[in-house]
Amino acid sequence: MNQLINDPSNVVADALRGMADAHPELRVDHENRIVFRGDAPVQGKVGLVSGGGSGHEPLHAGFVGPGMLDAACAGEIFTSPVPDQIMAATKAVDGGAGVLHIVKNYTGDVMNFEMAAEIAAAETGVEVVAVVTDDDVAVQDSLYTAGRRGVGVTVLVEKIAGAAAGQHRPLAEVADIARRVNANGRSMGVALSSCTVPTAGKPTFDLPDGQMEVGIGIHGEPGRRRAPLATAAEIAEMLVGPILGDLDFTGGDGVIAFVNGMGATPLIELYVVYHEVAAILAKAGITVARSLVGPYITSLDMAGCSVTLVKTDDEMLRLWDAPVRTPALRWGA
Amino acid sequence: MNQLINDPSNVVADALRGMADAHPELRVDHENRIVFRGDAPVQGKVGLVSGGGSGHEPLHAGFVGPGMLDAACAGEIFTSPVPDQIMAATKAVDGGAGVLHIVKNYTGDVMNFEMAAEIAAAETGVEVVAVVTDDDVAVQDSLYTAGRRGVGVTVLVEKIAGAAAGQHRPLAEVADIARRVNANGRSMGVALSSCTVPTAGKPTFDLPDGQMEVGIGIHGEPGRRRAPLATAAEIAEMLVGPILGDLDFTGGDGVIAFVNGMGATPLIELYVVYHEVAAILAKAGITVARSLVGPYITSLDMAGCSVTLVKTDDEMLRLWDAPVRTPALRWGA
Amino acid sequence: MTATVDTAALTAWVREFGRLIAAGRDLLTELDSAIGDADHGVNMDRGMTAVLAALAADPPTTPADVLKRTGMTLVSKVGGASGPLYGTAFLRMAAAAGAADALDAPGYAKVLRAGLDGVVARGKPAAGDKTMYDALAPAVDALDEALAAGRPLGEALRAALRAAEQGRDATIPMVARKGRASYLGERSAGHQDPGATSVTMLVSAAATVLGGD
Amino acid sequence: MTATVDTAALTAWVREFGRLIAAGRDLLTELDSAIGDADHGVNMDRGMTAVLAALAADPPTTPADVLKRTGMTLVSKVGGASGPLYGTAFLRMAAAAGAADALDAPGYAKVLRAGLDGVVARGKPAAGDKTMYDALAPAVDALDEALAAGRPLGEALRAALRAAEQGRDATIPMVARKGRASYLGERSAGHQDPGATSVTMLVSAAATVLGGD
Ligand SMILES: Nc1ncnc2c1ncn2[C@@H]1O[C@H](COP(=O)(O)OP(=O)(O)O)[C@@H](O)[C@H]1O
Ligand SMILES: Nc1ncnc2c1ncn2[C@@H]1O[C@H](COP(=O)(O)OP(=O)(O)O)[C@@H](O)[C@H]1O
Ligand SMILES: [Mg+2]
Ligand SMILES: [Mg+2]
Ligand SMILES: [Mg+2]
Ligand SMILES: [Mg+2]
Repeated sequence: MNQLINDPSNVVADALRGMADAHPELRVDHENRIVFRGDAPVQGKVGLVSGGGSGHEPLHAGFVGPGMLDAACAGEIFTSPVPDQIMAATKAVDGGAGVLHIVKNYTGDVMNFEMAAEIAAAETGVEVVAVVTDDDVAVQDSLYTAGRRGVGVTVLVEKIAGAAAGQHRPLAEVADIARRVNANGRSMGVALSSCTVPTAGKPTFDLPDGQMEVGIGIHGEPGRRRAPLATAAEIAEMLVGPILGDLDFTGGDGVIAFVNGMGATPLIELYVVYHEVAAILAKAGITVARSLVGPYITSLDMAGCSVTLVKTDDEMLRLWDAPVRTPALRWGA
Repeated sequence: MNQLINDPSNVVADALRGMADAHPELRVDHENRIVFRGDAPVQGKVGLVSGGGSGHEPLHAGFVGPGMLDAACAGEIFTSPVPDQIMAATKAVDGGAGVLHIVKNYTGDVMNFEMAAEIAAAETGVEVVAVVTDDDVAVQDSLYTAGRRGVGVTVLVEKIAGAAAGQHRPLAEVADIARRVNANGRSMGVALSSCTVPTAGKPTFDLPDGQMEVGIGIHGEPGRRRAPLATAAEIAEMLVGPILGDLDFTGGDGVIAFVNGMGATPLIELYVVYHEVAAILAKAGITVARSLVGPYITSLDMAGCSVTLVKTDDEMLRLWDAPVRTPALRWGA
Repeated sequence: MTATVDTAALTAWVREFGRLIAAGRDLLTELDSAIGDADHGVNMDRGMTAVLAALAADPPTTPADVLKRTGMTLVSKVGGASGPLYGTAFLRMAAAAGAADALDAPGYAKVLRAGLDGVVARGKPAAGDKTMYDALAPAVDALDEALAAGRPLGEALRAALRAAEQGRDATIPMVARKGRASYLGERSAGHQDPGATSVTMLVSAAATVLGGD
Repeated sequence: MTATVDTAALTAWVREFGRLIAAGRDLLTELDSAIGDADHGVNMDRGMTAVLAALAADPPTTPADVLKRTGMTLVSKVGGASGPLYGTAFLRMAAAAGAADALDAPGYAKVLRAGLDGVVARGKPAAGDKTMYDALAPAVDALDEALAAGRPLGEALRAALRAAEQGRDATIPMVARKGRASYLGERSAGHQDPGATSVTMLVSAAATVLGGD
């Protein structure tokens, strides 16, 4: 697959340079590969740190700014960042109110954030609470496994927890809200093509025309099963069905419905899918309170989409609507 | 190529349904395939109508809303809308101050908007002025040809003219500003893959791995020449070089630098390109006043990017910074 | 003996054109893939399907009626470059047909030339620009010439068809100066123009349907 | 006669591991493509290249120093699952090596077991989860057993390698319960675990470098 890059092993560093060039309101620590909001640390505010492997852009660096993250640590492509980065970010965003780590549930991410928190606690005394997102219903949850992956809900957790932190709420409360969003969120995704990790140089898996992978994550991994390519309406059923089967989304203050592109799927197709999702929700008696359509948590140049639903309450909606000013999500500011 | 659609011939209608579902603040006329801002017509404001073939999303419907367009007419994929649609949109957004048509320079678009304006003038007396964008330096300009294509600058024309209209300036002035942005804008693009028109069902052209098309437009057409795939730095040179050779971008109040994705190129690659563009501009002594990075004017599922530069003045920058609230471009509101 | 082209004959012509477009849809789109945006067949077929449906639903009563409704439908259904071009052509033909109940051979030739003038007014093509003009203009000229030489309409239309085909084929080596193909510059050479191909079908339909002397 | 594993020998072990990782980089990434995210070879190679550079730039002076710096470098360069797992393993090995100038065979075996314990503490793998544990645990057990039976270190390490290889191969039919491969459910069966493959290289490096009785 043709890619717009220089050296395959420099993609992350090069992209961070581009982010620094394009967004002077951010501060980029190129050595540690951390993107900070320019005015971090904000005194008295809980600092929000997230991060993970690169290749999911705009997640996470595109969500740094007032109303959302204070710092994002960029790992290599699909490889979680290392404890040094996370520690450096944690120290730099601590404004005296503690730091929340938002971690997607992958073995690597969880362990690296864990080691960073251990060292941070020992070395600096910064209070750190970690919230792990695990919303992917394609993966069976069990005590004996790695559990569910953290996918689309991560974007909504970062937005909503970011708004709570922006109101200078205490760390425990911000963490609670983050956990509440995650607990009320479910996702599922489908791939219509593989992606190509630049250093690997060829697609992670072969997917012939007319086939798709159902139940994928965001690391180019094959899904739970391969199936013949279906229509947008059928795919919407395949994604929304298991989500609704896993949690009761009726009642409450409606849902945030999020149709996410995996990186190579154009917006016109995402809107086709959104319509089918909206139709299924309407039939199921589920009210859509807010929506989000676009590529926000991607898997390099994979074609496909994921659907995330979060069951909301009034407070979550107010925090969702609060002003945010980041490269990839911006309103009210 | 696998696509997330239902029936290939219903893609445009289905996507418009999705837009209506996701954006209740817009009003969609499904019969005429027009997306309106919900409160159109705005009395005393010049109405802005654009439109064109579909497949370039978010252009144009994603730019409908306060501070930008009043209506967007969606044609079939890569086929300009028809006069009926354009007339209907024109009548519906006229708030007594006349209507500006923003037309990309393609034979089909120009002729259909022209016919609509002829009929509108004869039938309704709405004052219509058309501004045609033609910023693509890959195409040699000449009196004897169709002239240059309208590409990336269209997004910036719609934003800046939209802000001027939002200040209730008269039609002639809004049209002047739109023309000034176009006259000061230049673009060039590259494709790393073809795209697939759903009704055609297969890629418009074959592009083997390791090859690219330089000087493409936004309709999946091959470029001016085929070349071996190059690095992001080399590609940035190939795109920015002809742009700088066509217009002097030094001085003034700096440029708006816009790196646009063609639809299937992920954001991480666009930032890699943006860094190279920024480096070339810095070396050439050109100040970047504002930047925009993302897929804003696309060509279905084509991989690749385009670069647009607009030489600005103080007024253009103030209009650029003015609040805008559309599905795809939003700030300050 | 002068052939008479009445409402039924013109309707049959338009229907045959629609049939040829439907049959040639993939070919036209294929040609448009090489030097355009892969939609000419789809565009024309969408338009002509709507035209045939409109004419079937409410049969036209005069030659001008056939032509006007064909033009209006094409304008409002096709879009792109071909919508206004074919639409304007048929609308101009309708105007040229006036109130007549039927056209004689010179009358039909005048109608066709009015269509060509419509294309010129709308698209400003010149000879050699690699557009539908390069097939339609020689066809209209050949028709006039053959009729002026006293040939019957059928024979004259077959001459027009040969001229259209030659004009269509002559677009292959041309470097486009109008339409999307012009963006390709030198790379447009070596490909047959889609619009020249579809307009040859229009002439071919006339030769088939109106050519039975 | 008890073999002595000193600073130089441990350094040689780590260097040989780095060589095997570099040579196996594409294989490891290939294995990770099938059931993971196509980066295990790239991750380990980035880490071990940094380790070898660090050890070369400033040669370590004690066994613990070799192991600690290897662990720290892996933690700060690898990321992903393998960074903390290998990093913790080496850091625990360093702690087990203590202040000794050299390790005898049982001492080396104790160090290796401490590494295994580190993997368990960090990743909580159980036997049959289809992870590096399934190759490393049998290797450490085999080493202990052979030494307890009075075999010399070289022979014992060769037994450990055979156990690691068997453990690695045994991951093929397993359905993963830990790491990314677990997301595939039943589809993870039929593929060899990348981490079990790289950890077998670690044991192989020991058999090669420390095995000359
Ligand atoms: N200015 C023009 N004058 C005459 N014919 C033109 C002109 N521009 C384009 N054409 C014709 O239109 C055809 C393309 O039609 P179509 O593909 O339906 O529209 P679009 O180019 O908008 O996709 C071309 O092959 C050419 O024959
Ligand atoms: N919980 C765990 N315990 C032990 N080993 C694990 C665990 N999770 C993953 N692994 C090992 O890590 C390997 C994958 O490493 P790597 O590809 O570098 O990291 P990532 O999965 O983050 O991309 C797996 O093949 C497996 O052997
Ligand atoms: Mg990884
Ligand atoms: Mg077209
Ligand atoms: Mg076309
Ligand atoms: Mg991996």
